[in-house]
This record gives sequence, C-alpha cells and structure tokens, in this order.
Amino acid sequence: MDETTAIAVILFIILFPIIMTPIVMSMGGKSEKLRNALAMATSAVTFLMVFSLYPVVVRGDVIQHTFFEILPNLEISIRLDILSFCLTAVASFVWFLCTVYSLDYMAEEHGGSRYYAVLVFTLGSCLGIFLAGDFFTLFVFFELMSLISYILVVHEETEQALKAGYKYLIMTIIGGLALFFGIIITFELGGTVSLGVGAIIKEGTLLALLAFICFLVGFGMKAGMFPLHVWLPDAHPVAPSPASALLSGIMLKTGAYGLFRVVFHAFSIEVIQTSNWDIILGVLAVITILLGSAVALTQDDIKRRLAYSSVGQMGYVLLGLSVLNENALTGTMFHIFSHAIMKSCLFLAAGAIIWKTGKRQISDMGGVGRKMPYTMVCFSIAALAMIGIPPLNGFLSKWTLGLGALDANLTIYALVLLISSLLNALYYLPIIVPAFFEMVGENEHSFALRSNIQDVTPRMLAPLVILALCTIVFGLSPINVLFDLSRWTSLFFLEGGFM
Amino acid sequence: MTEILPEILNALLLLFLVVCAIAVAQIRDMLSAVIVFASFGLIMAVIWQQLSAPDVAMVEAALGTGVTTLLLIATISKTKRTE
Amino acid sequence: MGIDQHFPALIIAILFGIAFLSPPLFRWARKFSAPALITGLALSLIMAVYLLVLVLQGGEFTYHMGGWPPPWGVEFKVNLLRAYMLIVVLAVSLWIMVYALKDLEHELKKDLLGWYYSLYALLVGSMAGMALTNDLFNLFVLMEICAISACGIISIKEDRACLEASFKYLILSAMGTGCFLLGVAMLYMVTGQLNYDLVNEALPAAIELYPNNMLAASALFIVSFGTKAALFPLHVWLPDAHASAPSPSSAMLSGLVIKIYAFALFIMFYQVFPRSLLESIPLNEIVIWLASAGIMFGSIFAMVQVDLKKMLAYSSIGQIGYVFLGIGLDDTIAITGGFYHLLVHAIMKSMLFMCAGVIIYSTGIRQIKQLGGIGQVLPVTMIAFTIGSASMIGIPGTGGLISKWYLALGALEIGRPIFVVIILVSSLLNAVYYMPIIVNAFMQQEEFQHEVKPVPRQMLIPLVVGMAGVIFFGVFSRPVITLLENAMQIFL
Amino acid sequence: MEMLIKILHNYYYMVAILLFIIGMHTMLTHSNLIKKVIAMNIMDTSVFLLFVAIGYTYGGEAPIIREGSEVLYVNPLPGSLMLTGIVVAVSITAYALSLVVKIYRFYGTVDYDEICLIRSQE
Repeated sequence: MDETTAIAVILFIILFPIIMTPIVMSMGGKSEKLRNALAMATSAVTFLMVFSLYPVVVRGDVIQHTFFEILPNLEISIRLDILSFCLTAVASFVWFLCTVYSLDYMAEEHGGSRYYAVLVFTLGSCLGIFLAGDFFTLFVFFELMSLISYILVVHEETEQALKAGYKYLIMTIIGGLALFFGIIITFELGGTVSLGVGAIIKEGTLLALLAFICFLVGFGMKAGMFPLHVWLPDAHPVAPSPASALLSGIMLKTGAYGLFRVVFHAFSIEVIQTSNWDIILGVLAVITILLGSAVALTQDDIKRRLAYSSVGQMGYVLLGLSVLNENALTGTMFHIFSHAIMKSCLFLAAGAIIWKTGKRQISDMGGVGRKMPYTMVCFSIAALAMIGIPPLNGFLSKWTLGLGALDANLTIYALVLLISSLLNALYYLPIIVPAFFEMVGENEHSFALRSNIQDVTPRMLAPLVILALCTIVFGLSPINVLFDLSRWTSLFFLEGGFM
Repeated sequence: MTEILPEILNALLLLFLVVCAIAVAQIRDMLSAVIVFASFGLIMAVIWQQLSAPDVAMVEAALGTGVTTLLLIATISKTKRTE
Repeated sequence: MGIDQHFPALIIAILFGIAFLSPPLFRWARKFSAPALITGLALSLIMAVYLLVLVLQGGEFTYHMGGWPPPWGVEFKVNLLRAYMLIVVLAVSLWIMVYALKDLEHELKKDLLGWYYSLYALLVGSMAGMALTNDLFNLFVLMEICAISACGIISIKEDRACLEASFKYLILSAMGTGCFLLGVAMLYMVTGQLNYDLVNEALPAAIELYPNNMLAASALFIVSFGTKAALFPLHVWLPDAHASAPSPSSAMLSGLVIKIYAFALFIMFYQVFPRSLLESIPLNEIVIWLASAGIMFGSIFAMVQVDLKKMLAYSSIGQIGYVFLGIGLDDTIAITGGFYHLLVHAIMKSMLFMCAGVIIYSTGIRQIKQLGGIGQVLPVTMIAFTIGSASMIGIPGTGGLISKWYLALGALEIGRPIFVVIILVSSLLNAVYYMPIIVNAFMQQEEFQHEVKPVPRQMLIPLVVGMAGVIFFGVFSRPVITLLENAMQIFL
Repeated sequence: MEMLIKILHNYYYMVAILLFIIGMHTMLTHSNLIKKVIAMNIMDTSVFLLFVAIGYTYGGEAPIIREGSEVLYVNPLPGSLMLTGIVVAVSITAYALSLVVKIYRFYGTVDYDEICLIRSQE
C-alpha cells in the first residue's frame, strides 16, 4: 500500500463514521432494523479498513499529511504511526463488538436513533484523536468526542444521569480549556504543534512546566487521573452498558494516548527526566492506582465498582509512562490493550446481568452464575485477568510493567503493583465466588431461588465470549501479536524513530 | 483701568455661574431650579459675548436657554413640581 | 473623478436619507418602507465592500467632506481596519434587520414601525460614520446621534422597564459624551487641531509643555468610551437596557453598538495618541485590568440571572472585555484577536438574542427555568442557541476559539500568561451558565408545557445564516486574520 | 504663589471644569430625573464654555470681517463647532424630557429612587 492510498484510507476511517451519523439518525424513523444494520456495518467497515493499514505500520512507516492550515502553522493534519495504529485497531474492534451487543440491549430502550447516531459519531471522532497529526487536530477531535459522548452518558435521562452528566460536562470543559492552554504555550514556545517534529519544547522552563501541567490536567482528566477522576465513577455507571464499556474501555485511553504524545512529541524524555516531571506523573499514578482500588472495595453498585477499578487501572498506564524505559512502555502499551479488552468485557457482562435481572447491587447477585453461566464465566475470566492471574493478559502487562519498574530501580512501583493486584482480588473475588458457589437459601435475594432467569441471547453473548477469549489468547499464546506491537511501539519511541 | 474692568466683570459673571450651578442642585422646587438654570444660560450667553463669540451667544440664548427652559417647564407642568 | 470617490460620504448619506424617508414612506406607502431600508443597507454594504477593494488595491485614502481639506473640513478616512469595521457594522445590521422585520410586528405597536426603521437607519448611519470619520468633533456629533437612536430603539417599546432602562442609558451616555468632549477640549487646547492626524502630529511637542492636559484627556477618553462600551465598572446601564429592549434592538446594541466604542478607543490610543504617550502613561495597563475584571464579573453576574435576556446582556459585559483586553495588550496578535472577537461576538451574540427573541415570540417565556424541553418544539432555534453558546465557550470549530487562540497567543507573546488564565477561567464560567440551558432544553424528559406559536421562516433563516457564520469564521478564519494583521501594520 | 497665578491666568478653564464637575455630580447623585436633565445641560454648557475660552484671543474681536480694517480676530472654529454642540444638547434634552414624561405616566413619579423601589417590588 503506498502513501496516497494510506492517506485516503485514514481519511476514510475518520470521515466515514461521521458521514454515516446523519444517515443513521434519519434511518431511525423508517426502519429500526436497517438503522441497526447500518450502525453495525459502519463499525465493521471501519474496523476492516483499520486492519488494511497493518502492512504499512509493520514496515515501520510514518505517514504524516497536512490538509490545510487554519491559521499560519496551525493545521489540520493526520498521522499514522504504530501507536496510532495500536489504539485505532483496539478501538474499532471493541466498538464493533459493543455495537453488536447494543442490538439486543437497546432494542427496548428509548431514543435508539440518537444512541446509534452518537455511537457512530463518537467512533469517528475517537479515531480522529488517534490519527490526528498535530495537537490542534487532536484537540478538535478530543473536544468533539468528549462533548458528543455526553449524550451517551445522559442517555437514560434520569435525574441521576443528568447530574452525573453535568459533572462530566464541566470537567470535560475544564480539561478542554487546560488542553487549549497547553497547546497555546507549546505553540508559543515551539512555533508549531505538529506531531511530525518531535520534542517541540526543548527546555524545562517555568512556562514549559505550565504547559506540562495543563496537558496533564487536560488528558489526565480524561484518563481519570487523581485528583481529576471525580466525574468518572458517576458518569460511567449511568450510561447504558455498551456505552459504559466504550467509555471505560476506549475513551479513557484517549487521555493516556494524549499523554503519550505529550511526553514524546511536545517534550522529550530528556526534558521530562532532567526536569524531574516524571516524578509528578509517577506520584499521581501511584495515588490513582491505590485510591481507585481502595474506593472500588467500598462500592456495592457493580458498575460503580467497575468504574473505580478503571481509575485504578489507568493508574498503571500512567505509571508506565512515568518510568519511561523499554519494559515499562511495553507494559503500558500492552495494558492499554488488555484493559480495553478486559474492562469492556466486564461492563458488557455486568450490563447483561443488570439487563436480565434488574439488579445492580453486588450483594444481590449471589447465585447468578448458575442462572447465567456463560455471562458469568466470561465475567470471571475478565475479572481474573484484571487481578493478574498468570496465563491471562492482565498478568502479562503487570509483569512487564513490574520489570520496567525494577529496571529503573524503582522497587516501590513494583510493590505498588503487587498491593493493587491484591486489592483487585479483594474486590473482584467477592463478586465471582458467591455468583457460583452461594448455597440455596443462604440469602433471600439469591438468584438460585428464581427460575425465570435465563442466560442472554447469543447476539449479546458473542461479544462477551470473543472478548473473554481475547484475554486468554493474548496472555497465553506464544505468538502474541499485541505484545509484539507493544514492544515495537516502545522501541519505536525510545529509539527516536517517531519524528 | 479700562482694561481691567471687563476682566472683573467677567470674573463676577463666572462666579455667578458657579453659584447658579450649585443653586440648581440645591433648590428643591423644580420651577425655581429651572428659572435659576435659565439665568445660568443667559449669563453664559453674556460671557460668550464677552469672549467675542456673538454667534454662539445668540444660539445659546435662543436654544440653550429659551427652548430648553420651555421644554423643562412643559415637563414640570406634566409631572410634579416639587422634588 | 468617478462616483466611487464619494462612497464614504454616500454610505452615510444614504442611511441618514432613509432615516428621514422612513416615517413618511411608512405613512403613505407602507409596503415600500421596509424594502427601502433593506435596500439602503444592502447598497451601503456593497459600497463598503467596494471601499475595501479600493483600499486593498491602492492603500488608505481620505475623503474631504464638501471638498474642504482639514483643518477646516471634516475628513473621512478609509483604511483596512476602518473598512473592516464598516463592513462588520453594515453586514450585521442588515442581517439583524431581516430578522427584525417579523419580530417587530409583535413587539411594537403597528404604527411605530416606521419610526423604528428611521431610528435604526440613523443608528447604523452614525456607526458607519464613527468607523470612517477622522475628526474628533465629528466623532462627538456621531456619538450623540448614536446615543439618541440607541436609546430610541429601546424606549420605542413603551413599557416600564424599557423607559427606565433607556433613561439610565441616556444619562450615562450623556456623561460619556460630556467626558469625551471635555477630553477633546483638552486636546484642542494644546494642539489647536481636531483632525486625528493633525492632532497626532502636534501632540509630541504639546506633551512636553502640558503633560497634565494629556493625562486628563486620556483619562477622560477611557471613562467616556468605557461608559459607552460597558467596560467594567462603567457597565451598570447595560444589563437593563439590553435586556428590556425589543430583541432586534438587543441584538443590535449588544452586537454592534458597544463594539464601535471599543474601536473608537483603539483609534484614540493608536492613531491619535503618539506612541510615546502610551509608553509613558500606563493607559494600557488600566484598560487590560478593567477588561479582565469585566470578563470575570460579567460571567459571574450572568451565572445568577434568571431572565434569559439579562443573562445574555451580562455575558456581553464579559465578552466586550475580550475586545478591550486585545486592544490593551498592545501586541499585533492580541489586537488581531480582539478585533476578530469583535466580529465573532457580533455574530454570535446577535444570534443568541435572536434566539431569545424567537423563544419570546413563540412561547412568551423569558425565564431560564421554564426552558426545559424547549429543544423538542423549537429545534432550529435551540440548535442555533447551542452553536452560539459553543462559540462563547470556545469549542473547536467555532469562531470563539480562534479569537481566544489569538488573544491567548498575544498574551503569551508579551509574557503575561495570567491573562490566558483569565480567558480560560471565563470560558469555563461561560460553560457553567450556557450549558444547563442547552442540556435542559434537549434532555428534559417531560413534555414542554407552554403553548407554542409557529415560528415564521423569515425569523429562522437569519438564525441559520448566523450558525453558518459562526462556523465559517471558526474554520476559514485565515482571510480575516490576514486582513487584520495587515491592517495593524499602520498602527503598531 | 506661582500656582495661584497660573490658576488666575486660566480662570476660564478652571471655572469651566468646576462647572463640569458640579454638573456631573448633580447628574449622577440627584435622584430627581428632571434635575438630572438640567445638570446634564450644565455639564454640556460648561464644556462649550471651555471651548469658546480656548478660541478666545486676548483683545481679539469677533470674526466679522469688515473691509479695510486690520484687527485681531478670535478663532472662529470652536465657536462654530459649539453651535452644533448646543443643538445636539438641546435635542438630547428634548428626548430625555419626553422620556421623563413617559416615565411619569408609567410610574407616577419622577424620582429615581422611588422608581427603583417600585421595580423591586414587582
């Protein structure tokens, strides 16, 4: 595939879902089936197109193309390198599965047309973030995605959802403005914000620190970093489950992706390390990990527990970014993959349970595993992967992250990883164990007593099973494509090949 | 002496202007205030005449003092006379 | 010597002519009065564009009223910035008038329409004059005309709030013009000139001799234009005046009238005053700090309002602060940003007031609280409102972002990031008061309770044009920015 | 002493500015609307006085040119400008007063404090 075709494909990937949005929206009035099929086809086609870019990326090519300048030196451009590809691939993959899952889940909900249209639009803008060629384009898509996904958050339109949505909106705007500030300072200091330049800011001055903090606030807000995570545990649980899966599984990653770009493109490893800003990142990451896991323990609402768990897991990603060596970056990248897969699986499974039983409280879920065995098995696999049980992918990412921390002589980080794994076990096992092993009559709410509950339809189950299988395959298999991609990404950046 | 006399006259007129302006602010009866204001305008016209600007003086006497005072009195007759 | 030589005077003559023609036309040939106004505005707009083309081709030029050269005659000057200002004024007022034709029918008594058109033409004419004039005393006269006609289009709707608000506006306006005239007297005392350029030439020598005069004059100018343009803390008249007026008048007042005084202040600072004065007296410091205070307080006051139009009016106080901030920062990029914001805000605030007008026309609601669910019944209006608010906040893709980008870049350029923080915090505050309205309008589950009158197409089309404008200037900002940057060259 | 002489030399200017301040103070602080209008006139007129005083040349005559005589004329420009100024001031006054009458019809008072009171009770 030559460069022109690749550019055309990239453009197609971003624009196709966005163009499909009004079509999906208007289709809703005529035929719901057609609308659903269109939405599914859109994500499927996008996913396939992303895959067609694989050969370009494996060659190690970087595609950077400018379309037009909005203002002098401030352009709308696209970029494809291995990092973009990794995130685009996982995003479109999970998106496709969530759309399939939505078909049944949303069948009886109100506002289906709006939901699918927004889902498709968010896909386009999310991929736009990953494929943006400069910070300004990234910012544009980032804001688009954040603001439009507000509609997903408040889809239920309950009082609680609106309240959480408002919090989300305000935090998003704060983040967006901070990002704007950061980009302006970068532009002022470097005269450009293109990702094709690398190390735009070369000195760790006070203004540069301000830019770094602004980026940290902007992207960290999205990634659920302490202390800007406050919106996350409210916003994620109130959304419809497939949307929660996307919010937690994919959209959180845009923040991590942005920080990746900031560390390597806006600054450089040297600047970050000589100015000791990696310590800021590390400390925040440690707090995020411990706080997320600890608060998750106290939550009884299953989706809230999962949301807090997301906060903790994003901490790993930030931790890897602060360590900045080969193993740590590989671990970070691989954790982005694993977490996207595991957390989507967990949210979808939780959604299936809530959809079938109407129960959100974990204490009411004893015995559910006997009535909905497939769902619960998938949940258990993903949860075990979350804890880091050896052959699963969660173990691999934690192991690599731990190695990275030890390489950098930061034993304390490795310790933090261990403690948080323990905490993960503490809050996931109490969901899994009673679900399967609770005795009849132990609890009056027990599901084992009720007979009218069956497992969900195959269409909803399929995405769950695929995701659960992924957690196993990418932890176990000797030829681990995702791990290789992660390793390449890490080398690609550390060896400076990204310019 | 012939040169200093007009100066003194002018100074007196100016003093009178200031007194009128303060009086307008202080008088509570609106009609009286308007009359004081009219005298303010007339004195102003005289001063301008002294300053060799007869055209401005005439316009001030006709418009600034005449028309404005008429308008003010008309307004007062339609509203309240006292403050 | 072709007719195009006379365009600067002709624009003003046409508008003032229509002002005189409108009432009799309305009386005896009713159906021609509105088309006459629209045609007049369109004609002047075409001439203004032609003037811009002339300037682009041949550089700035002057026009002597009646053939008298300065210092005796009134001089009009056309350069890039003035042509830009002229086009903004004429285009936006034409756009508002198209909307107003329908809106006024229910806001005013039938037989007052002719007078409204007359006042409107007078207002636009005086603003066009203020954009072009090169003479201090002429500016004073135009300011007075502008003040009377601006008060006129508020008080023409005879209700208690309008009358009280327009009286307050009139008195403070009179104070503003009084201060301006006193300032002009101070300048005239030491230079003996009234023409901008001649004053500018004579000032450096005069400053040496009479520094106190200059100090007084500059202070008086800041007070005067500050009052007129609602620079904090001289803004007290604005919320009542803009909120109680008929919606087209609000759009006009918030969109254009306060801007033209910001422009006048800019001309005073950068064309009339010599550069050395700005460097010796910290005038710019005063302006930027007042502007910053206005940006913050305007937004904070807007947050607690219950009346939709009052909220928009308070928001204007904040937004005019951006323009003053740009002017005060004394940097090409920042001033470009300020003037770009002038254009963008003229479009978006007028559009928001039009939306408020449509809501009042259709449902009679003024309270923000009652707007829940209105997005279902007035979709186009509320989408326009959403886009306008997005531009206020500075969401990418709208014009608001570009002007903020330039202002912030300018502030960084001269090494004062604190103003970037102020801009960003105020954007956040904007979000805090605009977002709930939008969210409630679209996300409320229960049905909208009030009666809804169908909205005529003539009111919706201007809204669509406004939306297109906000987005157009958010994406294709290059030409205007380039034009402004070129325009700044002669000032800085 | 020097200051005093300076002031004495410029006593027209000083009085004009004093009048301006009195006018502005009255306009802004008095609650009676009619008095505000009168004060506005005083303020405007004081500026006109200042202008005319600027145009005045000591010992100059009114600029009416007679054949064959060579005398010192005062500067006619400020005077003629003030003609415009006076007309503008009168028109503003007329407009303001018409507003006052209307306000009286709606509120039954011409006192600004009372109007505010009435509006706050609504």
